[in-house]
Amino acid sequence: MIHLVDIVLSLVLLSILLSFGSSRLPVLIRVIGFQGVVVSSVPLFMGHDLSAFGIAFSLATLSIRGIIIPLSIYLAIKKVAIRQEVEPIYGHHASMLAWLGLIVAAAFISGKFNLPAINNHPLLMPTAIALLAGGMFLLMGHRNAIAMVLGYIMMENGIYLVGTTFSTSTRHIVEFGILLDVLAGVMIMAVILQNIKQQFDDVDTSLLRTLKE
Amino acid sequence: MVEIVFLIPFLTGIVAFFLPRTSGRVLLVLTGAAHLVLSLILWTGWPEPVFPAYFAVTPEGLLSLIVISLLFFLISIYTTAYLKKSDIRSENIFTGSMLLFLSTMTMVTLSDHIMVMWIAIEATTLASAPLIFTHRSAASLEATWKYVLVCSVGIALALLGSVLITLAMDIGGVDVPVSFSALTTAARQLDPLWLKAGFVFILVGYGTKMGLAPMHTWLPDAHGEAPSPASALLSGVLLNCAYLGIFKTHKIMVAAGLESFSGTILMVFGLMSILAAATFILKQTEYKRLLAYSSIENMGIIAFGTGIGGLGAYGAMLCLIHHSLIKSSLFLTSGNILLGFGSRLIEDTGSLVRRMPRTFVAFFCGFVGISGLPPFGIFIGEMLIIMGAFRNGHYVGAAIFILSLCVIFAGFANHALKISFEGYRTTVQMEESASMVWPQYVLLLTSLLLCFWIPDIFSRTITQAVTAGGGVF
Amino acid sequence: MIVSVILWFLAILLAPFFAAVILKVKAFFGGKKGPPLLIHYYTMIKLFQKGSVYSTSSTFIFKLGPVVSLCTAAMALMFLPVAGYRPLLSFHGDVIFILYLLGLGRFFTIAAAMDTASPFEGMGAAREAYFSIICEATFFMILILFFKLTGSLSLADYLSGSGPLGLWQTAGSPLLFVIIAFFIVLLSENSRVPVDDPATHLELTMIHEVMVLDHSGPDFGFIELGAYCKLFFYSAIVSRLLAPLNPGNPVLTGCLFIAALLVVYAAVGVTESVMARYKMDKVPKFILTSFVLAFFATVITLEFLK
Amino acid sequence: MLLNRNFTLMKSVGALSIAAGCLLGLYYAGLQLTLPVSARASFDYLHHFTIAFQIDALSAFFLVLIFGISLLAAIYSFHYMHQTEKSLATAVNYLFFSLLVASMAMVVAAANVITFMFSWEIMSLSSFFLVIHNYKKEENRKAGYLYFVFSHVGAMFILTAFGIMYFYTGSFDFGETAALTNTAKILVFVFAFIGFGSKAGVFPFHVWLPHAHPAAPSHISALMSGIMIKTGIYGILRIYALLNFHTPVFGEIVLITGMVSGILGVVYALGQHDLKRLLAYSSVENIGIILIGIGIGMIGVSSGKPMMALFGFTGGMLHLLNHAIFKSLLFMGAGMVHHKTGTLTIDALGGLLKKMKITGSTFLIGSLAISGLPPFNGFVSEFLIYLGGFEGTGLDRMAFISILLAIISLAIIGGLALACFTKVFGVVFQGEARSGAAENVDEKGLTMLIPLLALAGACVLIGVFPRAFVLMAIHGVSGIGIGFEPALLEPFIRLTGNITMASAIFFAFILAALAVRILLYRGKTITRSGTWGCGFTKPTVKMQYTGASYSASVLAFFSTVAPLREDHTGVEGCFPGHSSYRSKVNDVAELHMNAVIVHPVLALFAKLRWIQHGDIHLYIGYILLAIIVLLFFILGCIYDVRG
Repeated sequence: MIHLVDIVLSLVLLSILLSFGSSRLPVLIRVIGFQGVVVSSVPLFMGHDLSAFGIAFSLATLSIRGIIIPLSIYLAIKKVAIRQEVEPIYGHHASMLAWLGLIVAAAFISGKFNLPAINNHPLLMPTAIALLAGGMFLLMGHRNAIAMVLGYIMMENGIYLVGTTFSTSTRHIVEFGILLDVLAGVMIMAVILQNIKQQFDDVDTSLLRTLKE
Repeated sequence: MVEIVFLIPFLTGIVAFFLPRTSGRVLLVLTGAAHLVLSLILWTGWPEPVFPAYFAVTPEGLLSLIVISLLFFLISIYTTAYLKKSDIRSENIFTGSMLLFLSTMTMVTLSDHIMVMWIAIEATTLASAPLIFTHRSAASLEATWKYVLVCSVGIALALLGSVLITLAMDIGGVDVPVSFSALTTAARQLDPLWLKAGFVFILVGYGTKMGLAPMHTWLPDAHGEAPSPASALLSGVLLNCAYLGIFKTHKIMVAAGLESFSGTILMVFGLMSILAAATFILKQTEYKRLLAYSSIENMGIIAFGTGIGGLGAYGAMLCLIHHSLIKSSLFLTSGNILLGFGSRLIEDTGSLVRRMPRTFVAFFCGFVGISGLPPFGIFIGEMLIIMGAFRNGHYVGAAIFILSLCVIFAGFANHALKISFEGYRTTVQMEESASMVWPQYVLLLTSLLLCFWIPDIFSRTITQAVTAGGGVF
Repeated sequence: MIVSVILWFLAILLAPFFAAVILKVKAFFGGKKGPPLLIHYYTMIKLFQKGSVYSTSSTFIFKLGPVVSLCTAAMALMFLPVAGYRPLLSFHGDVIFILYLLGLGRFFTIAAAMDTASPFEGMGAAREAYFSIICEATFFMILILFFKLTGSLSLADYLSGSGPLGLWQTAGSPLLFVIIAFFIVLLSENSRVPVDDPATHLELTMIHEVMVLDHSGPDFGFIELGAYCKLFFYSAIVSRLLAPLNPGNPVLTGCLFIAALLVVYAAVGVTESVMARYKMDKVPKFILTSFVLAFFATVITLEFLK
Repeated sequence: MLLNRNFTLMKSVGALSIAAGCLLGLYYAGLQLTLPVSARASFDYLHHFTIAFQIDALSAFFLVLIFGISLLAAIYSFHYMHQTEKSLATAVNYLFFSLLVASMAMVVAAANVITFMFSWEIMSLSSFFLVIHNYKKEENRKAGYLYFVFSHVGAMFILTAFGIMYFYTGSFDFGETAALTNTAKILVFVFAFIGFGSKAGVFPFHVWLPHAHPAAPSHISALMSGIMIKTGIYGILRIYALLNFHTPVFGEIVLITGMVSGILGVVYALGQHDLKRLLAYSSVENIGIILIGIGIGMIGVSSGKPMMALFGFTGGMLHLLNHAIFKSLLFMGAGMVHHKTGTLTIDALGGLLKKMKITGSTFLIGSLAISGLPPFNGFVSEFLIYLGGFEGTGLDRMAFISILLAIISLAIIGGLALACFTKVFGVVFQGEARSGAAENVDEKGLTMLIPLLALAGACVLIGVFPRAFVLMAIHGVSGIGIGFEPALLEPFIRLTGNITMASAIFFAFILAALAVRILLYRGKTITRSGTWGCGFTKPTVKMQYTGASYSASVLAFFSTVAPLREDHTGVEGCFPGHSSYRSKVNDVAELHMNAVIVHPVLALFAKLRWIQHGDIHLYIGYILLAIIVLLFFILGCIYDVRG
């Protein structure tokens, strides 16, 4: 099983790379959706508790993360037909290098902690950290509001990974609550995106700098 | 049946979305009243919640709860009058999200499970976002965008922090429910390193929500753009909720004997917030932003006091309560001013004393109270904090604290005097309806009363909360 | 007691006479014969016989002024040990009392001057007020010195009996500075040349004289008498310091005292004859020199007491 | 208190209630003053703290002061607050008036930190409202703001001092300070001195004072200048008594600041053109004198000279009382002038004495007293201070020099005060009216005249029969806790006796001289004519000597500390047209406060404003930054633990 988990995790890492590399919004969204699916399937492969209850929850999570959230964003874009290109503030190559640096740093940091969980899933901690940092990277690296939302989702994925894999004691219902929150958050963001589009007919956040001292 | 306290507003909120204007307003006030009654009942006999794993009645929670429901009741009354005057499209959304906001905040005060707490706080963000966006202007849109995104990111970090704390449990090898109360009792066995990490993430996360510098950046925009009742709720109680999260975590740290660690961090952030507030208060041009920054300042004061512990913690608790009362009254008053002068800029206002005498009284009393002068409660709170700081030998901290307070006072007084007395081009009186003034009066009077006399049960609750948070007498 | 009362009356009576000495000396320097020594008595009698003219803008202050200034001067004389005999009154700190009493007199003179709404009198008043500030500083400087020497704060202890002698023995040569300082104070307080020229005809340059321009008749007489008493007071102090020793029998003492007094008055006369009055802006510097002298004397004495 | 329907009724109720309260307070305070033991009362507060009051001799002395002056001020206010159209404002004014009196009483009676700070802030707050009573004037608003900020900052300093004390004692009560180290004691004293000094108007913390006092209504100015600033002195004395630590440092600090504020205060006063501003500055001067007295006392205590200490403290205390009396007298007189003429510009007034006999003569008495001339009360206290100083000349180098300077500066202050008040009296009340405003005035308003007469009477009374009051002051001093045996009282008895005798003789003289004068004038022709114009044929009132020119020469002497800014269009041509002259004395403290404190702070914070940059990426960056820094902090902790 362990190998399986590691393969899955490496898929996640790959998705991060893709997200950095992709220059078109729909692609980016798909990548995030894929990432969501993979991440939420991790617990299944780890096989914490394979009770029907747990599996049901995992599946629900998977559907929300993998389908509903990306879909909502996608619809938001569709409603407001906008430029499909997204340019990172710092071009592609820089992003690639950033990704490599990210992986290395993540591995290094996670090597510092001595955790029981890590011993049987060497890739897990680095992946989580990479997801977090990657999300941050997307958030700060893009002027495009949608890309920033996607970055937020990526962060959430990372945290979810950390949470679900480590703590046995958190209840599913709680996770589900969290998930609902995230969902609602993304929904609201989508609404705001539409409004931004109507206001400025663009989603470039550099337009949103009027409120300052 | 503790949960009912937040279930009722939840349901009514859902209902309110589909109601016409008038009945929506009525529902708002009714819910506020019902909520107040319920929380008072909750106060007298502490009943057991249905899901003890997730919810519990804690002293600090009760404190915030009572403040919240009182404030909400008064604000709802003000709101009805405010809505009559102001031009707000889609009013049902406004009232609905007000109620949802209330329910989520109540949930925060009652939640005991770490994750549930997180859920509730994130929910407050989501529920309050429509409130900020009420005016549908570009500026309000931007404010909402920043608010949602910055807070979500911050709170995501808080989630990570909560996860890390559970991790600390795993490593510490304790198997108790992941609730603050249980953790506080078992704090000693938790793994200190991960606990610290968890605290840090939670502090930054909820600190973002609470408005501690440098994560405070969303706050002035949101408070400035939201309609006044909403801003009153935001800075009056929302910040308290965020603080509650930090405070409970701090309790764990104290129980784990790490209060020097968490205390230092809290003090540093507190001072940073006060300094940041001073920076922007001095030359502020909009009075609502001014009030927002003053909220940041007060949150800084509270964090500082909590970090000090001892007397300071007690002072912080007092400041927390009184700040809610006074600041919300100030925001409501600012609503009157906005309606009267039709501008957010300070230089467009003036000679409030002649044009709206009753509003002036509320405004100036609020100013006096917020800048830490008697006979309002923040005075005693700040004094205790300073004394506590000296008592525990934080000379430098106290020095910075005092100096920046002086600067802030100078700046705030300057603006307040401008608004109240500066050039009266026209001395026509503006009409101010009673229901838009006496909520503020009630709030201020409450603060005044609490400065002199605190009911026994109340003070006992405060003391319990404080002693749990490392306060000693 | 009786003696001191008599002496006090004598002092008041003789004050005008001594003032006339100054005129004599000046006349001598001018190569003239000069007025008789009793000139002031004649003028005063004349004044007392006259009536008065009051300015329409004046009030009761104007009438009160002369009375107060006379009374303060006469009162000051009560504390003065004439010819080294115990004065009528004397208590710890009476010097300060006297100084402030004279201050009271000054206040009323100025008030009376301001009362007339005359620009020149106001000008004079301003100068009077200004210069006296520095004089007081000097006086107190000297007081500090004397207190260090005698440990007392009353004129009687300084000047009566063997007081001055004691001062000379303890302080020695620095006392000369003190005497000069005192002399300068005397000149400025009594508005003599080079601070002020009572004999000039141009109101612009006057200080004391211009302030009493509008007084006439008995009021003016009072003022004159007060001025003489004040002059006598200061010069008596100086003379006691000049001739410290007091031989046993009263006659000798009296003669010595009178001789010393004459010397002082003559000195004033000489100064007036050989000097012209300073420009108004130089006057403060002149008076400051007295302060400096006193300070100097104090410092030296204390150094060499240690 | 806020019944403003019927104006007169409201006024009378307000004035009467305050007056009644004051009378009651006065009675008890007097009782307290005679009682040897100190009363104490305390209440439970917020379940953890107590509000405690304690009245010892010191407090009682101040209480007598407070209630006495407030009583008169209340009476005075009845006719002074005459604007019927502003009845609401007047009602508010009365409200805060009573609040101010109450809080001042609480301040001097407070027995622990919380109580003290509470009453202190209430006092500042209510007096602030009184200052901006007439908020329509630009400068009044500025004054109010300045005062507000100053008092708050001062309070913060005081709080700091208490905080340092609390660090050692761990108790809010006044009293046990034995735990403090010497350096801590000095630190506490310095902070407290700055705090209280800013309230008392000590140079250079006096900046607010000349702005705020003229802004308030006159009876309030009397109250503030007469007693409110004395609470600062009270605080200094109280702290000194608490610390009970006799180092010469305290004495030197107090003495030197006293000298500086004394001289500069009166110099600036001489330069003012506004009557009430002038009086305000002269308050700074008198505070200086009081501090000189106290400083001499402190040095006396520290150098083991009980006589000197007693003289110094008693002189200070007595001067405190005297200043309260004659300063409120002068302010009320100024209020009368303003009430009738509508202006306070000195050079626009003149010749008021003819029309306002009572006001004029009481003002004259006040000026005589404030110039420290016998036989009025000002002299007695300065006399005592002098004696204390002379007692101190026996000390060694450092102390001796400072004492010497103190005596000299006292002398100079006396002279300058005389110049200053001859100017005021001469220009305002004498001569001819310089403007239409002062032409036709009367003096009505009985309740405004009663306090004037009462205060003037007090001036003479204390001046002639000082014994009882000196003993009272000594009793107050005994509250400071410096031990002295009753044998030391004997010289006071003697002195006061002497003063009484001397002044009696003096009055006898005056009467005699007057009698002689009447004798001489019997049956003589007394004619009235215009003033001798020295050759000018048509003297006009414009030709009178103005206050500005009166003080010009003295100011020139002090030009280094009192820079004089003057601008005038000179006289040109043979037939000059209009020519104007305007001069203003700048306050060095004010100038430097702006240059050294205010501008740098503003600049610094202006630099930091980019933080709120408006770019959301930056905001998220802040969050990330915070996290990273804190994580490093944790790692740092770990390494600390390890290494």
